[in-house]
Amino acid sequence: GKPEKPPAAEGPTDESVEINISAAASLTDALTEIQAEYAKESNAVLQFNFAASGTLQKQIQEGAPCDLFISASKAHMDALQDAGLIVADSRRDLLGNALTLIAAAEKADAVTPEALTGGDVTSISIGTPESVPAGKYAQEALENMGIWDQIQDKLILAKDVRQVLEYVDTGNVDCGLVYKSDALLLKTGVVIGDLPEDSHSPIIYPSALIVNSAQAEAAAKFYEFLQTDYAKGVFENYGFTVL
Amino acid sequence: MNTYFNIKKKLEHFSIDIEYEFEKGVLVIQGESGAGKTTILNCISGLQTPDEGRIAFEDTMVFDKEAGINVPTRLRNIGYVFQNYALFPNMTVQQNIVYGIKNRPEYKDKDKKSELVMYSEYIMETFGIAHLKRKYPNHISGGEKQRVALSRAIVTKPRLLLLDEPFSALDQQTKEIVYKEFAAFKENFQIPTVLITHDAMESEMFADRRIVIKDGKIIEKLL
Amino acid sequence: MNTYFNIKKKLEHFSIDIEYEFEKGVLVIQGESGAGKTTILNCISGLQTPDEGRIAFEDTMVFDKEAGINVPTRLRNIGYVFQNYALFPNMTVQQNIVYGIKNRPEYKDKDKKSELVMYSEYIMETFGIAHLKRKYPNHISGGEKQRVALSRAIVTKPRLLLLDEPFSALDQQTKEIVYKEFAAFKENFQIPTVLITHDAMESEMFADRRIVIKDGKIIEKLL
Amino acid sequence: MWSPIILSLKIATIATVFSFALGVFFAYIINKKKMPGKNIWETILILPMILPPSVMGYLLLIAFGKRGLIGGFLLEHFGIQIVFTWMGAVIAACIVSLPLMYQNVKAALVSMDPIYEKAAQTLGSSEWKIFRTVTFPLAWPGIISGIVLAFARAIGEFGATLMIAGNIPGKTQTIPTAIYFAVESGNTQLANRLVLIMTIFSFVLILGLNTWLKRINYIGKQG
Amino acid sequence: MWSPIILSLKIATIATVFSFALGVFFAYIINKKKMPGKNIWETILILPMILPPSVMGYLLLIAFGKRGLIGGFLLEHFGIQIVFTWMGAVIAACIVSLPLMYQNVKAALVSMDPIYEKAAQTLGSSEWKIFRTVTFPLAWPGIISGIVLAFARAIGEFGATLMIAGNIPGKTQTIPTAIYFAVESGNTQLANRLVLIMTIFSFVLILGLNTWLKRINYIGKQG
Ligand SMILES: Nc1ncnc2c1ncn2[C@@H]1O[C@H](COP(=O)(O)OP(=O)(O)OP(=O)(O)O)[C@@H](O)[C@H]1O
Ligand SMILES: Nc1ncnc2c1ncn2[C@@H]1O[C@H](COP(=O)(O)OP(=O)(O)OP(=O)(O)O)[C@@H](O)[C@H]1O
Ligand code: MOO
Ligand SMILES: [Mg+2]
Ligand SMILES: [Mg+2]
Repeated sequence: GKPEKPPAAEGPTDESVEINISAAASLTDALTEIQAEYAKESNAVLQFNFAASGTLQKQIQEGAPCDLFISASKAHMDALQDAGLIVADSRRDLLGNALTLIAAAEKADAVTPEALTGGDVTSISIGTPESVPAGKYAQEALENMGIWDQIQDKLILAKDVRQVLEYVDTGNVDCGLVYKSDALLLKTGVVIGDLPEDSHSPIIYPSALIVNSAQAEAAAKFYEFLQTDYAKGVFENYGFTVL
Repeated sequence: MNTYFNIKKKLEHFSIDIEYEFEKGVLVIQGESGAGKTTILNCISGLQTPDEGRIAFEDTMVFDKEAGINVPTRLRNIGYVFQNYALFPNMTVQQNIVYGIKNRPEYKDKDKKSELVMYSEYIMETFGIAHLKRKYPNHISGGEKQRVALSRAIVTKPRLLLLDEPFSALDQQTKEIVYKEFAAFKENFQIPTVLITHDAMESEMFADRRIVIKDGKIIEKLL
Repeated sequence: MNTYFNIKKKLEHFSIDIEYEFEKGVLVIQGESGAGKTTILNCISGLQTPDEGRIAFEDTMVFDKEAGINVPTRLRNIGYVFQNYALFPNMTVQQNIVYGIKNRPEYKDKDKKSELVMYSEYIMETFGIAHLKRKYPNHISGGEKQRVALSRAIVTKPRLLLLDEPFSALDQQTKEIVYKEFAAFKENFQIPTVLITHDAMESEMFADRRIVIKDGKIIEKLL
Repeated sequence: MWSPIILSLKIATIATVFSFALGVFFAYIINKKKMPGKNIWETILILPMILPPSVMGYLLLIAFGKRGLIGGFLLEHFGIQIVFTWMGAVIAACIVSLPLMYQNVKAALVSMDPIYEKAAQTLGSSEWKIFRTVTFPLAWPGIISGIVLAFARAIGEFGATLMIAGNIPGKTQTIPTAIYFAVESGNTQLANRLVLIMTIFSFVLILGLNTWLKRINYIGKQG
Repeated sequence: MWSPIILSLKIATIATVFSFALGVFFAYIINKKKMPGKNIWETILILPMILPPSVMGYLLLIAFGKRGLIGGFLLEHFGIQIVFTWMGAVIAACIVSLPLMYQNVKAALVSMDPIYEKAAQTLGSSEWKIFRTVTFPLAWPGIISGIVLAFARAIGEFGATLMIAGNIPGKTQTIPTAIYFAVESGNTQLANRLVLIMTIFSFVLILGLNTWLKRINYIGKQG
């Protein structure tokens, strides 16, 4: 990493300060719930900016105001670290997630991890591996299961996890692989079950403070709050695992 | 074989209320500017609808308010020279003139059609606009436009001709030529014609009947 | 204080090549349809550009090909009645007529301006179009349009008047009225005028000079 | 790299053809035939522009999906699957570009002088012939403008296309989808190349249509 | 729920005002003043429609970011930050809706009869006055059409906005972003409500502009 500046001179914390937090879109609901609780403890105003991790990374690189970044993938955080934009020793693996097999309602009985190569399953949707973290993990898992090549013709690559859910919910694909936290949002589709943890490299949501932060101290305080038991409980309710 | 019209229509400053019948030949309508002459032609052609009344061509009813008859303009088989010509800006002079020929069912016949096309050539020649054939209306002079408009209206030999000041933009010399041709046309085809003109000489020359209107009413019937 | 024009311009079927000078009063241009009359007015007004030549109003040059002078139309201070009127469709009759008043720097003066506005009222009254004040051009008759166009051109009392068949759509009765008013205008303001007309009587009545053109050349100079 | 380009061209071209036909059709019947509920129809037509592409895509997925009303019908009776095929992309592109065609043609129709259509009626043309020979050619500049925008929107369409057609390389991957994933996966060079190609396309498109537009030069050369 | 609605309205309105001014300006100078390199200018103007919104957003981020040419300048000299503010959203919405304004106004200008502008020149109007009083009002149907489309595009804009303005609830979260994330987090009810509100907005917009358009009824009532 590059040399880091000392934390900026603090504003008075009892005054209302604004903390800018860029967070992966999949954390929207969990963080909004935590925000409400945090308002009782602190005067700091939390300004969340939710988007895909790749978008957030580009925004931070171009100097968009941000104090704390929670990414849905290791790669995007690594990129910022290489650019010297995060406070290296603040980086943590905040959350984990699992990869879940889901199926369209009419295929609920036919779909199992073993049946993916069979004739009953004609289409499988995953995120585009090059750009969607969940898709990358799905590819890994399918490769480790030794069926990646066999199912090529059945693959429908989606722009994001949300799209996989919609394909499954509308029955346009038979099944899909998504994060466990996302699978909770299914409407008509059904959850078949988590893939084994060792079928893919660990799914990690890294987080870190940003250098040149205008509100370093307040941001650090909120960052600590995210690691309290209360916050962990909220994250677990939304399907995340807490590391 | 009578042409008859009985037109009542409320305008902003006065009402049209007019009834007339004529068997054949040219009916000249005279009247002050704004008297309602163009409005009468529009009603006869079906482009405007009278509030009340009846209109008949050759004894077939094309409009009868009470009987609910209103034959659409395109089936009335008329030739209309508009006061401002209304030449199609997207067609050449020639295309404008032959435009109507294909539309008449009675000219479906190929021989009949080519006869009309030849007639259109002849008309362009005598009217002195043959050299403008391939020009667009926005690229010709005022008097040239007027002659194209007249050619377009007569070339299909319609059942009724409506001419709104069709010679007004022509110089004396050109007028003579067009007059002569129009007189021959009138003689040959005997198409009942309503002619609006402010020119005493034209009226003299062509009128078989003549009416003067003012504020939408006939104030004088001459001839 | 002479008006002078020397215009050379190639057209499709012939060339304009004309030179004329007159001191004041009305110059009538006659000529067959398509002879180039409108084109000459367009060149004098600056709407079309001659290939060669010079044009001067009251001895100030407004166009000189060789000297590279080409005063834009808006600064030539003319009044132009177009053959097809060209009334602004988005303005009422009254708005059309007063449109030019505010543009002349010499009428910036408030008194001068309200004098012209009063004059416009007077003109609308005498021309018999006062009751149409608030109507839009597409809602009035042909002859009414022509009177609006004439009013619009003369109301600013320009340095030069260009009139392209300004009375052609009027009936005899209305013509008399407009003639009379125009004669008074000519008398009062002494504005040099180029008038295109096909009417022998008009020519008789207004012409101080008269030329006949054919294929763009002067073939006769009368008076 | 070539497959998404060819696919994009094919999809955008077909979609533009359809939205052209539909846009002209709707603009004509809603504005010329005075359909009741005009504002409601226009709202429905404009919605695909206002709704986020992802929402549009979702609605299309519901309608054209296996369980959808249209998709289910097509699959059952004709064995045609729309989702995840290039036809899905055509439908998405057509629907999002339709508002552009519609509004442009509408503006052209509304500002057109109806006198030409009236003249065509007097010449006996059927409504369809009038549309083909008069209305359509006179609306041409507006239609061209609509085509430019519709094609641009169709070739740039991304969100809804991706949803209904998926991102299947060689089968449904269009240029914007390819750009999106190239950018997302950090393949800047490919992304830049594709953006450049899009730029060249639009230049050629605009050049072509402007040239075409210029050939229709019958308007605007009036003296 | 209200904050994204108010914000969206504010952003779309301001963006439409700007793209209106810029669209009319560019359409005028490119098409009326015969700017050289017309096709290149038009390609540049149309690009924001063709490029995927995420690419547009990225380009804007680079230009207006802290390190960007424009963004850096504004921040340094005026202390204005564009990224992550509603101003960023306005810029994004304005740029993506500009092509729509431009093309619509262009079509209106190209199909306009230049005789009215010529008439205004003869009456001494400056170019700016002609633009205000003649060109602009006559182009009005095309301009309205452009406004409808530009506003629709601005209020529906999502991809580029998200990139440059972010998705900060209460600060930069617009309706489309709110819909996207409501859908994303499975809050179908909120999403449906927001879609309904968008639909109502567009209905009101179209109703209002159609009424306005209808009041400009000077065109098309010709006899
Ligand atoms: N489209 C229209 N809408 C409303 N009023 C109209 C319209 N056209 C004409 N008028 C009015 O109706 C009256 C009759 O007009 P019309 O055009 O029939 O007169 P005209 O006898 O043909 O006159 P001119 O000899 O001047 O052409 C006039 O008062 C005119 O102002
Ligand atoms: N815009 C134009 N483009 C090309 N040629 C034109 C244009 N306007 C007129 N012409 C041609 O130029 C010649 C002169 O036209 P001009 O309009 O000057 O005639 P004019 O003397 O005014 O005739 P009229 O009495 O019929 O109005 C004609 O041959 C005409 O066809
Ligand atoms: O929106 Mo994310 O960055 O895929 O969780
Ligand atoms: Mg009349
Ligand atoms: Mg002329």
